[in-house]
Amino acid sequence: MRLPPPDVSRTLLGDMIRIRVMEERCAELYQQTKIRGFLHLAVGEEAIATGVIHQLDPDDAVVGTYREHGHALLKGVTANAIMAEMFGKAEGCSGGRGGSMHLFDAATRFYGGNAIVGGHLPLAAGLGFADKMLGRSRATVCFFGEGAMAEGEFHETMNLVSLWDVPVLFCCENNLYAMGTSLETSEAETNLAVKAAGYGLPAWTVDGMDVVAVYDAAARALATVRAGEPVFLEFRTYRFRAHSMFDPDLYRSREEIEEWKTRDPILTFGERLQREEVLDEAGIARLWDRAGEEMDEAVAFAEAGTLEPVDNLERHVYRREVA
Amino acid sequence: MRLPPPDVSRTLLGDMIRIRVMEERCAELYQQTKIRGFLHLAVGEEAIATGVIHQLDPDDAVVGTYREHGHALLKGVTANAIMAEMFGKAEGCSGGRGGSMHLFDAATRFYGGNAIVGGHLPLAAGLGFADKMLGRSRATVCFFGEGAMAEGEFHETMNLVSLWDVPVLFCCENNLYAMGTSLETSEAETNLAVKAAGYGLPAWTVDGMDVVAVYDAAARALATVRAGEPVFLEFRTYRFRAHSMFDPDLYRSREEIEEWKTRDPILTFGERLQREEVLDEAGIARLWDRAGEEMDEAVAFAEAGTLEPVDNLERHVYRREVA
Amino acid sequence: MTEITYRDALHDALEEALSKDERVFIMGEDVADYGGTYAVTKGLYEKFGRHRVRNTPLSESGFVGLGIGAALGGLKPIVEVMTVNFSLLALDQIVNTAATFLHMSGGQFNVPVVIRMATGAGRQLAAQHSHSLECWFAHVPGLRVVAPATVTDARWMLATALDDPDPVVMFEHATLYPTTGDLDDSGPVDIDTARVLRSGSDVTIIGWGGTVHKALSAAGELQHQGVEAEVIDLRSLRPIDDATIMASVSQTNRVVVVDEGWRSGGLSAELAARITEAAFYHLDAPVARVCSREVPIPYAKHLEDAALPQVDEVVAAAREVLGG
Amino acid sequence: MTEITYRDALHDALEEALSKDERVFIMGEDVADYGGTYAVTKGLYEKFGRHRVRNTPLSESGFVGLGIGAALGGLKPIVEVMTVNFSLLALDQIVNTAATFLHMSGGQFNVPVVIRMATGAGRQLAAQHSHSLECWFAHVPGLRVVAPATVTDARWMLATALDDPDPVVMFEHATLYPTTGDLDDSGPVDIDTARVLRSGSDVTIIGWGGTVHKALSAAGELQHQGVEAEVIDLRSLRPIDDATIMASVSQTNRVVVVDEGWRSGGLSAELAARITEAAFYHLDAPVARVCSREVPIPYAKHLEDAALPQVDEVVAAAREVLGG
Ligand SMILES: Cc1ncc(C[n+]2csc(CCOP(=O)(O)OP(=O)(O)O)c2C)c(N)n1
Ligand SMILES: Cc1ncc(C[n+]2csc(CCOP(=O)(O)OP(=O)(O)O)c2C)c(N)n1
Ligand SMILES: [Mg+2]
Ligand SMILES: [Mg+2]
Repeated sequence: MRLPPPDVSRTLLGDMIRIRVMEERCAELYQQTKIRGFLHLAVGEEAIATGVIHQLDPDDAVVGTYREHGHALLKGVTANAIMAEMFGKAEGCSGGRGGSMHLFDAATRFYGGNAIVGGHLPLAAGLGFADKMLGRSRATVCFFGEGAMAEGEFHETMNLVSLWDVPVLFCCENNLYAMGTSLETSEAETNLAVKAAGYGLPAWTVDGMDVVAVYDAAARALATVRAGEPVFLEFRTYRFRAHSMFDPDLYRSREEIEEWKTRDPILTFGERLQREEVLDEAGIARLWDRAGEEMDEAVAFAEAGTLEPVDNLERHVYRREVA
Repeated sequence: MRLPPPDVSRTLLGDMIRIRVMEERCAELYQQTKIRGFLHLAVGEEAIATGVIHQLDPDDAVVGTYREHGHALLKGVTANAIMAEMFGKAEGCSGGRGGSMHLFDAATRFYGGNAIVGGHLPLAAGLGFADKMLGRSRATVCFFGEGAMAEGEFHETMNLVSLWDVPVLFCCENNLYAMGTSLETSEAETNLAVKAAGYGLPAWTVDGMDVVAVYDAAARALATVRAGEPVFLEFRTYRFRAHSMFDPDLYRSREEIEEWKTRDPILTFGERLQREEVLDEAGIARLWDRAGEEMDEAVAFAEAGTLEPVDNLERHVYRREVA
Repeated sequence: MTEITYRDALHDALEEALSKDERVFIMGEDVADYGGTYAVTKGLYEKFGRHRVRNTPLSESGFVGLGIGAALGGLKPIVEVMTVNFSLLALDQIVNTAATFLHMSGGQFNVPVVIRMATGAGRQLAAQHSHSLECWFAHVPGLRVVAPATVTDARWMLATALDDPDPVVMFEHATLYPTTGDLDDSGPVDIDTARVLRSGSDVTIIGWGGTVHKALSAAGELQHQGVEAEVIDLRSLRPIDDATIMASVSQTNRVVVVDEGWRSGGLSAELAARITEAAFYHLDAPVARVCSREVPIPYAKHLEDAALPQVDEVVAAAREVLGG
Repeated sequence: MTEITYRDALHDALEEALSKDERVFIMGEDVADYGGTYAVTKGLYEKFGRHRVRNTPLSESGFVGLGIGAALGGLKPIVEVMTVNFSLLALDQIVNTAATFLHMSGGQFNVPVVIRMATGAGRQLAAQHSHSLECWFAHVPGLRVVAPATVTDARWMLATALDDPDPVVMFEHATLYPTTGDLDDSGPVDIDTARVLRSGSDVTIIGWGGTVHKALSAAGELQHQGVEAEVIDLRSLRPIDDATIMASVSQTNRVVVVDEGWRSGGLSAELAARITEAAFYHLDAPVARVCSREVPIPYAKHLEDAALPQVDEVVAAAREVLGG
C-alpha cells in the first residue's frame, strides 16, 4: 500500500510512539503503585487506534473498551487528563472516578472506557442511530476485542445496525486472545469478517500491524459509514504484553510472542519511513523524545493533581439532584 | 418425497389431527374461560412436531416453547394430563402450576413449555452436553420460533454447541411472524438456515407444511445428532390462528392467510394418502372421530380434576426444604 | 375531571410526547402497527411513522442499549420493554451503562432515556411472566424508578420523565391497563414525591403500582370497621419520598406496606427499615408487610390468588398493627 | 487447624469435588489452563483434563444456561461466572429458568447446579466491576444463596452445595482470595445456618462475605472500648437463619448490620425488617445499617474507601445503638 503524504506518515508514526511511550510509562507507574485497579495495555496494537482515528473528524464519536488509552489520546484527550485520571485525581478526564478502564471526554466525543465486554456495542449503535435520526452525517466508531463477538450483545447489535442502516464503524481488534482464551477455542467461526458479513454488512479483514493498511481501510469504511451504512473491520493484531497487570501470561509461547514482535507496527513503519526517506533515524528519535517529554509532563501534571474532596462523593449520581 | 410405510403414514396423519382437534378444543375452552392465562395455538404448524417427534425414541428429550401442546402430546404426555394442566388442576402434567405455557413431564422427558423467547436454547444445549459427557447417544430436540433467532441466547448457544460438538437438534418453526413482527423487519438475514450455518453446523430449510418432508429431514438430522453433532433445521410454516388469544391478528392480510391455508398439512397429507390409496375418506373421518373422542375424554378428565390445596402453595420451591 | 382508562392515559402521554418534541421516538417489540401488547401505542405508528414508532427484533439487551446510546446522542428515546420479565435480559445495559455513565465520566455524560415496562402478576401467566422486580431497579443509584398507579400519573409522569436528564424506569402494572379512573388534567406532575390518596389518622397503608388499589379497597373496608386508614401511593420508588411517609407515620404511628414483590429482600423491607429508623420511638407496632408469598407465581387461579397480596390480608395486617 | 488461604481452600474443595464424582465438571471463562482470574482453579485443568475443566467463550447467558441444562441432564456442573458484575448477563437464565423449573413443573425437575462468582469492591475497579448484588439473588424463591466468609466455609460449603438438589449461588468476596485463616478440617458444613463467630452480650453485629471481617475488626475495637459485641456470619443469604439471629438479638437487644451493598433496598433492609418484626418489643434501638453509599463505586482510592462500609463506621454505629 502506498504511503500517505509525508506529514501524515510522520504523524501516524509519532502517534503510535506517543501511545507506546504513554503505556510503557503506565506499566512503570503501576509497579510504583501510582496507578491502581485494572490496567490493560495495548502495546503492539497501536496501529489500529492510530490508523482509524486519524480518519476521524472532531465531531465523530469513539466508543472504546477498557484497553482504550491510545484511543483516548488520539481522539484528543490530553495525556495530562488521561494520566491524572489513572492517578485518581480530580483533574483526570473522568474526575478520578473512572480510572484506566473508564476514560471519558465530552469535548472530544470520547464515550469511554467501557468494561463489560460487548456491553458498549449497543451504545455505539445508539449514538449512530441518533445521528441518523437527526440527519447528521458524523460517524461513530466502536472498538472491541474479538472476545466480544461471542457475546449476545454482538449478535443483537449487528442485526439491529444492519436492519436499520445505522452508521457505525465496528472495529474488532483481534489480538487472538481474550485473556487466556484463544480465538479457536472460543469461536466456531474464526474468520471474523465472514462472521460479521453474515449480518449483511460490509466486512473485511485488515492487517492491524500495518498502520497504512489500517489508515486506508478506515478511509474506505468511513466513506460507507458517512453515507449511512454500518461497516465491520477485523484488524489482526497482537498484544505484546499480558492481558492486564494481574495476568502472568503463561498461555502463549515465547516463540509466538517473539514472532509477533518482529511485526511491531512502530518498528516496521519506522523502517519503512526510513526506507522511503520520509524520516531519518534522528527524526524518529525526535518523535520518541517528544513523546517522552509529553508523558513526563503528563506524569508531573498527574502527580500535582488534587483529590476530589470526599464530601463530593455522591456527586454525579444524578444530574438532577432531588432535595 | 416417498411416503413412509402405510402404518407410519396413517399415524402421522392421525397425530396431526389429534393436535388440531386438541387445539381447536382449547380455543373453545378459552372462550368458555375454562382455560386462562396465555394460550398460543399451533394450528397449521402440526406437521413439524409430528414429523420430528415421530423420529424420536422414548428417552430422547424435547424442549419446547409456550406453543408446545402438540409437542407434549406426541412426546407421550397424555391429552388428559395436558388438558388438566390447562384447567389448572392438580392432575395436570405440571400439577396445575404451569398452565398452557409450561407443560412438563419427566416420564417422557418433556422439558417444557418455556416462555422466555430464546431462553430455553442454552438449556437444550445443556441436556445434550450432559448426554455427551456421560457417553449416552440419546438426542435432545429444541423447538423455537424464528423470532428467537434475534436474541443473544441464540448466538451464544449456537457457538457453544458448534465449538463443543453438542448433540442437539435445533428446530426453528419459522411461521414468518413473531407476534405481529414479520421476519423481514426483524432479521437482517432472512435465510435462517444460512444464518445458522454461519456457526459451522449443518443447517438446511425444510417445507414445514409437508409432514413427509419433515419426517425425512428429521431422520437425516437425527442421524448426525446421534453421532454427536448439532444440526439446525428451519421449517417454513404458518400459524392459521392469531399469536395468542389476546391477539386481534390485524397485521396479516386475509389473502396471505387463505393462501397458506390451502397448504394445510392435514388437508394436503390427507389428500395424498387418499390419492396413494393408503386411506380412504372414511378412514380419515375415523381419525377425526377418534381424536374427538380422545379430547372429549381429556376435557371430562380435566373437568373432574381437583384443585391443589392452597396449603400446598409453597411446595416445589425447593426439593430440599429447610426446616 | 374526565374518566379515562389507564391505557388511554399512557397513550395520550406518548402521543403528546411525540407531537411536542421531534427528538422523541418509541422503540420496542410490536409497538408499531401492532400497537403494543397492551395496545398502549395503538395508532401512533400510523400518525408518526415507522421511524419514530419502531418495532424491534426480539433483542432486549440490544435495543435497550441502543436506546441508551441514542439518549447520549441527543435523542429522547422511550424504550418499551414488553414486561419486566424480559428486562432481565437488558439489566446489564440498564445497570452497568445507563446507571453508571454519569458517575464514571465524572459528570460529563447523562443518559436521558425513559424505559417503560409492564410488571406484576394476576393474570394467570405463571412463573416466568409474573415478576414484580421493581425492588431490583430501586436498589440502583443512578436510576430513577417510578410506578404510575393512577390515570393521572399514567397521563402526566411521562412528560416529566422525558424532561429528566437521568434514566427513568417506569413500571406499569399489567392489571391496570383496562382500568378507569378520574383524570386530573391540570398537567405535569413531579416524579419524586409520594402522594396521600386518602387521609386517615389510625394507620398508614403504603402501596405502589398495582397494590395502591388494594390499599384503597382495604381502607374502604377498614372504614366500615371504624378504622381510618391513610393511603400513600409511593409513586417514586427511587428516590423514596421520606418526608411524605414520615409526616403520615408521625400521625398514625402504625404502618402496613403492601408489596406485590416477594417478601424477603423486597422493597417492603426497605420501607419498613427506613420507617423504623426514623420513627422507632413513635411506632406502636412493627411495620407490617403484606407481600407475595415466596413462590414462583403458579398458574392455577386459586394458587395465584393465594400467592399475591389480597385486600383481606391488608385489612388483617392493619387490624394487627392496631392491636388486633 | 491449619492455616490456608481462602483461594486454596476453594481450590481444594473443587479438586475434591472433581475427584469424588465423575459427574462434576467446572465451566467458566479462563478456568482451564489460565487457572481462573483469581487463580482458584489453578492446576485442575492439568489434573482433570479439558472436558471437566472447561473454558467457555464470553457468553455468560449461554454457558450459565448450558450449566442449568446439564444439571437437568444428570451432571453436577460448577459454573464460574467470573464476577457478579457479569452475572447480570445471565440473570434471565438463573431467575427464569433455574429458580422456576421445579415449581413450574409441579415438582418434577430440580436443577442441581452450583454457580460461583466473585463479588464486591475494594480493589479500585470502579463502577462496572464493583457490584455487591447478593441481595438480588437472595430475593428469588427457588435459589439458595451462600457467601463463604471464612476459609472453613470456602473449603467445605461447595460439597454441600453440590449435594443439594436445588440451584445454589455462591458469592466469594474478591478481596478474600489472598487472605488466610485457620481451617477447621472436620469436614462438610451445612449451607443453611448462620454462625456466631464471636460471642458478646452488648450488641449483635451481622455481616456476610467481605463484611464479616470488618465486623470482627469492629468487635475487637469495641472490646477495647469496653463493649462486648457478638458477631454473626450470615453464611446463607437465602434462606436466612432467623433462629440464630433472633437468639443473639434476644440477648443483646441491639443490632448493627454491615452490608457492602447499597443501602436502599439492600439485604440489610431485609435483616432490619425481619429482626424488627420478631423483636420489636425487645429492641433498645432501631437496627443500624452500615452500608455502601449510594453511588456507583468510584475508582480513586479515597473515594472508594469513603463509599464502602468501614470498620470505624461499624464501631460508631454500635456505639450509637448502645446509646452513644
Ligand atoms: C461480560 C464480561 N465478561 C467477562 C469480563 C472479564 N474480561 C475482561 S477483558 C476479558 C477478555 C476480553 O477479550 P477481548 O474481547 O478479545 O479483548 P482484549 O482484552 O483481548 O482486548 C474478559 C474475559 C468482562 N469484563 N465482561
Ligand atoms: C425474551 C422475551 N421477549 C418477549 C417475549 C414476548 N413474546 C412472547 S412470544 C413472542 C413472539 C415470538 O415469536 P417466535 O419466536 O417467532 O415464535 P412464535 O410465537 O411465532 O411461535 C414474544 C415477542 C417473551 N416471551 N420473551
Ligand atoms: Mg482479544
Ligand atoms: Mg414466529
